[in-house]
Order: sequence, then C-alpha cells, then structure tokens
Amino acid sequence: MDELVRAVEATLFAAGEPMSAEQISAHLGGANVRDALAELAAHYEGRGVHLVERGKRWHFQTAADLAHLLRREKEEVRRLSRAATEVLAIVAYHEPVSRAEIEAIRGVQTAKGTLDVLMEAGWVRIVGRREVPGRPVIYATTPDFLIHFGLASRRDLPGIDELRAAGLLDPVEDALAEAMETAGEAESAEAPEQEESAD
Amino acid sequence: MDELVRAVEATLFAAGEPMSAEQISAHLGGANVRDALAELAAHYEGRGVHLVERGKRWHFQTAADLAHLLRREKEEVRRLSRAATEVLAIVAYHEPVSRAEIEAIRGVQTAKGTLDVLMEAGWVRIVGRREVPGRPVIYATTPDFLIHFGLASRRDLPGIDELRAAGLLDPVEDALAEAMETAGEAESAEAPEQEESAD
Amino acid sequence: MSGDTLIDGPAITLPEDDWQGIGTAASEDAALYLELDGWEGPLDLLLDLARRQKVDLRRISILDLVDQYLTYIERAEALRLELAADYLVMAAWLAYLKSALLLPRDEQEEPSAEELALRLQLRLQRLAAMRDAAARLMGRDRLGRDVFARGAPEGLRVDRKNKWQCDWFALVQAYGQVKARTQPVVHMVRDRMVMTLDSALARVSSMLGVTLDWMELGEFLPAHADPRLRRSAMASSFVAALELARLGKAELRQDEVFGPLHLRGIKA
Repeated sequence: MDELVRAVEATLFAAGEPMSAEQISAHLGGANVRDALAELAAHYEGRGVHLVERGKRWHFQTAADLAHLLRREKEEVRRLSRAATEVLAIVAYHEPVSRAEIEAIRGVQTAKGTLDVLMEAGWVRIVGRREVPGRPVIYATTPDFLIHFGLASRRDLPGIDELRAAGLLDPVEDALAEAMETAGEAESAEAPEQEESAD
Repeated sequence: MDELVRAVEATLFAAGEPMSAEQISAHLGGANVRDALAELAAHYEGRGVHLVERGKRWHFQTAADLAHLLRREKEEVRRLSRAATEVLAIVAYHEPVSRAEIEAIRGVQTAKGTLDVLMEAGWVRIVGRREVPGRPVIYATTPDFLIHFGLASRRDLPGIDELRAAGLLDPVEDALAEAMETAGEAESAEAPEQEESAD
Repeated sequence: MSGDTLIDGPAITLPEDDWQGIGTAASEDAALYLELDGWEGPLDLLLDLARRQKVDLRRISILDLVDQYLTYIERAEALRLELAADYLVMAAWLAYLKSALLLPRDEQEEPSAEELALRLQLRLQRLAAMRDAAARLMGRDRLGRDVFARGAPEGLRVDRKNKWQCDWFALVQAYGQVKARTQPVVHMVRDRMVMTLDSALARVSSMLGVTLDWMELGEFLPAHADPRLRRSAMASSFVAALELARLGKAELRQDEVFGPLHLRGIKA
C-alpha cells in the first residue's frame, strides 16, 4: 500500500475536524495528496465508513445506510409502580377524570410524574378540560390500554362485587365490605351519568 | 462486502471508546461478530489505520509507524516522574500488589501522591484488600492501561515471560530460600554422607 | 533524575568515566554540592553503582559495591553535605556487612553474611528488572503519543426507552385496594326488636308469682312475637331464670341434657 495513502488515511482518521487537501498536504510536508484522497475515497466506497468531501474538506463518516446503527433505541421493561397502577385503575374506572378527582379518590396527592409515566406508556391521554373553574385537564384511557390489558371495552372491567368474589379485596370488616358493596353497586350503575352531570 | 462486517466497521469507527465483542454484538442485535472482527483486523493490517484488540476490547487507531507524522500537532502525553513509572511497572508486573510490596521492591517509601497520579491517569485502581493483618489495599492496572500502552493483555507486557522465568517477579524471600537451598545442595555434594544421613 | 544531580567533577572522582548518577556542575562558582535526591534512596544509588561494575547483576561483587558506596558517602561527608538519614543507615549496615564478609565463615553469625549479601543482590536485581520494564513500557507505542484514536468519532447513542409493564390483575387489585382504603367506614346496625334483660327479669318473676307449678322456659316468651324477638326473648329469659335462681326466688329443673328447662317460684 502506498505510504502517502496510508499517511493521509491516518491523518484524516486522527483529525479532530474535516481537513482540506491543502491542510493535509501541509501536514504531510507538502506532498500532493489529491490522488491519495481519490484512492482512499474509492477504497472506502461500499464499506461501513466512507471518506467524503464536504465543502472542499474531507472527513470519514459512517455510511449513510448504517446511520441507524449510531442511534439505537433500547427498550427497558419496567414494572408500573404501585401508585401508577392505582392511578391507572382510577382513570380506567372513572374516566374522564381530572387530577383533583384522582387525588380525591386515592386520598393522597398524585405526583405529576405518575400521570406522565402513564402517558409515556401510552395508556392514558389528555382528552380535554373540564368546564369548571380552573378548567382542569381531564384524562382517559387509550385504545392501547384496552389492547395491553386484553379488554374488549371498559365495560369488561370487573365491578367491586366481582372483585370481592374473586378474593381481590383485602379482608375487611363485614360492615365495611357490606357498605362498599352497596356503594360500589350504586357507583357502577350511576357512574356514566354522574360523570356527565359533573361537566 | 458483507453487511455484518460493514456494520461492525461503522460501529467501531463511530464508537467513542473501545468495545468488547459482546458490546458490539449487543449493539447489532445479537449478531456473532467474531469473524467480522477478524476479517476487519486482517483488512486493516498494513493500512494507515489498524483495528486492535486491547484487553478484550476493540478499537481503531493509527498505525504506530506513522507516529512521526501525527505527533507534531498532538499534545504530548503526560510525563510521568521516574518514581511513577517505576511504581506503574511494579503494579503491572506484580499485580495485585500492596503499597508495602511496592516499597519493598523500590527500597524507598512511595509517596501517596505517586499512586494517586497513576489512579488519576486511569491506569491503576484499587482492587481490594489483602487478607493479612492490617488488610492493606491492593492495586492493579486497568483496561485503560492496556489501551494506552498498546497491550492486548498483561501477557504482552514487555519481557514478562523472561522475568517470570528468571524468578524476578517472585518475592526476595522465596528467591533467597531457593538460592540457599541450591547452595546447600552444592555444599552437600561435597559432603554426601552428611546429606544422606539428614534425609 | 540523574541528570539533575550536580557535583563538582574533581571533588569526587569516581573510578569510571561513564558515571551516570552524577554530573558536572554547570556553574564555575565551585559551590560543591551533592544532590542525593537524584537517587530514590540508597538502594537506587547502590543499583547505580552496581551497574557500573558492568557485569550481570547476578555476578556483581558485593564487596566492591560496598566499598564504592562507603567511599561515596565518606566523600559526601568530607564535603560536609547533609546526608539523608537512610543513606547513613545503609552505610552503617554495609560497613557491618563488609566486616562480616571478611570474617572466616565459621565465625559468622546467623544470618550469615553471605545470606545478607545475597539478599541485597536479589533486591538489586528486582529493582533493576522493574526499572528496565518501566523503560520498555514507556517506550511502547502509546495511545495519544504514537498512535491515535479517531479524532472525531460520531459516537454511539443508545436511547433508553421504557416499556411499562402492568397486568389486568394488578390493575383491578389496585382499584379494589383504593376503594377499600378510601371508602368511608359506615357501620350500620339495623333496628332490631330485642327483649332486654331487665324486662325479661320483670316478666319472668311476675309470671312465677302467679303459679307454683313447674313451667317450661318457652312458656314465659311472648306468644305471637316475631321470630327474631323470640330468639332475643329466649336468651334474656334464660339469663333471667339463672339470675332468679341465684337470688333464691326460683328453682330450676332439667330432666335430660338439652332437654326442656323448667322453673317454678319459691315462696318467700
């Protein structure tokens, strides 16, 4: 391999920025580097790296068709936190629902980040604003939510009585469970109208 | 040209630092890149840029024989004091090694700062403690050390095989014991009856 | 560095010309000084002297080496130079070693002078080996000095994207737990007809006053009461019967286990 070609190759490889033929030449003691540049460009054609000339200055760059290799997305599977799961459940059962309403139901403040996570996951989206003072943003679930959880529609979400029958509720006092049952039934029956009337 | 070879070439050209075969593979969706690496290394042999393996990690670098062309505009690398170079050599050839062991070889106290300089350069690191009274910290070289000095592995350390064969990496005590034994044998050769009775 | 070590040439004349450790003072002011900092301690100086023997370190003459060291230190003292303590300690030790080496072998103490000399020799070999290794290491093609990585790598970016995981069960359970946690606790006791113990006592004792015959407990209950009231009345009347018996106002009879309970009043 020609020594000058090697020298040009190494110079351009190590250079911190693109170099003109004159700069390369000056760097290599005044040699004429045109032929060497042409030979290198031809050699790298079709390889994973190309020698390209941009505005009279030369540099190596990754082949355009491999650019996707430089930026890769890596998916990390992460379990939804307990708080986020609760918020998601509340949105699913009560949608559309504002953050203040979610907080009222959970009995604790809901960090903004929790809703962001659910939106990042693609399960919750903003569907508008409630026409009450402050015009709070209201949230609802997305079609992706139904797909992910294998639900044909939101009506497939089990009612409280079913939850208890399935043993999904923590053991509680009979009176409490009884009260909840009544409340739950009333709620599931009234829920749609209630939401609308709240507007 | 093989697409995988192109992809490996592009990845290593673009990478900011050396990559192991596993890292390259992970970046390229799990492909087996060993053959591609070998092919690339062979292709670049003799060119102005080489593909080299240092401590199981691969990177491109300019050919060593072109150093005179490239050096002039580059900053001179950090000059190490004589003490620091000696300490570095002792760590590299004896690792893992405690400060007391370094001092035993050099015959002088080693300033804490000397080891700090080597750790700051990224060539030496603490790898644990020796389980002897006082539990002294022990030092070893880093992957960056191999990269900087162009060593594929510690086995490439200049003259390490000869030093080991000559027993020069063994502690003085061991060598002394061995030498005394040899001397004893030589002596006993002169007085065979004594030696046999001692057996 | 040895190059920094300055000493006036004529003042200390060492046997060989290729002396590496000591240079000639650049200035003519005749200020003689010896910079022992040029060596990293006595062992370093000894190694320098040993190398001047121009033989393999395995074959150096320890006696010659000791002599050279002691000469060096004596001259330094003659020049009234301050010597670091460790150089003097080494000098004293070497003087001892020399005298021991000169003794007939039988008179030597343990450890023998030969062993001490050998130990010194081994140490010098090891230091020399590491010094050479360091020089060879530094002379390699070093990244950033002799070989160069790509000047402007594009860099590989891995954008991490979270894929959130949650299942139906967790979702539904979470909702159930929110409900269980936040539902106001309402304890409702239904209005129930009961017969209190007081009223049972009054009723039973007044009915006992009417007749002296044995009466079964059931006969004391309200005849057409609601079944739930009857259960309450039965319990209260039983406790009332026990209370009246305790007070000596009535006596109880039960003919068999779980059989009907009879009671009658006792005349005061």
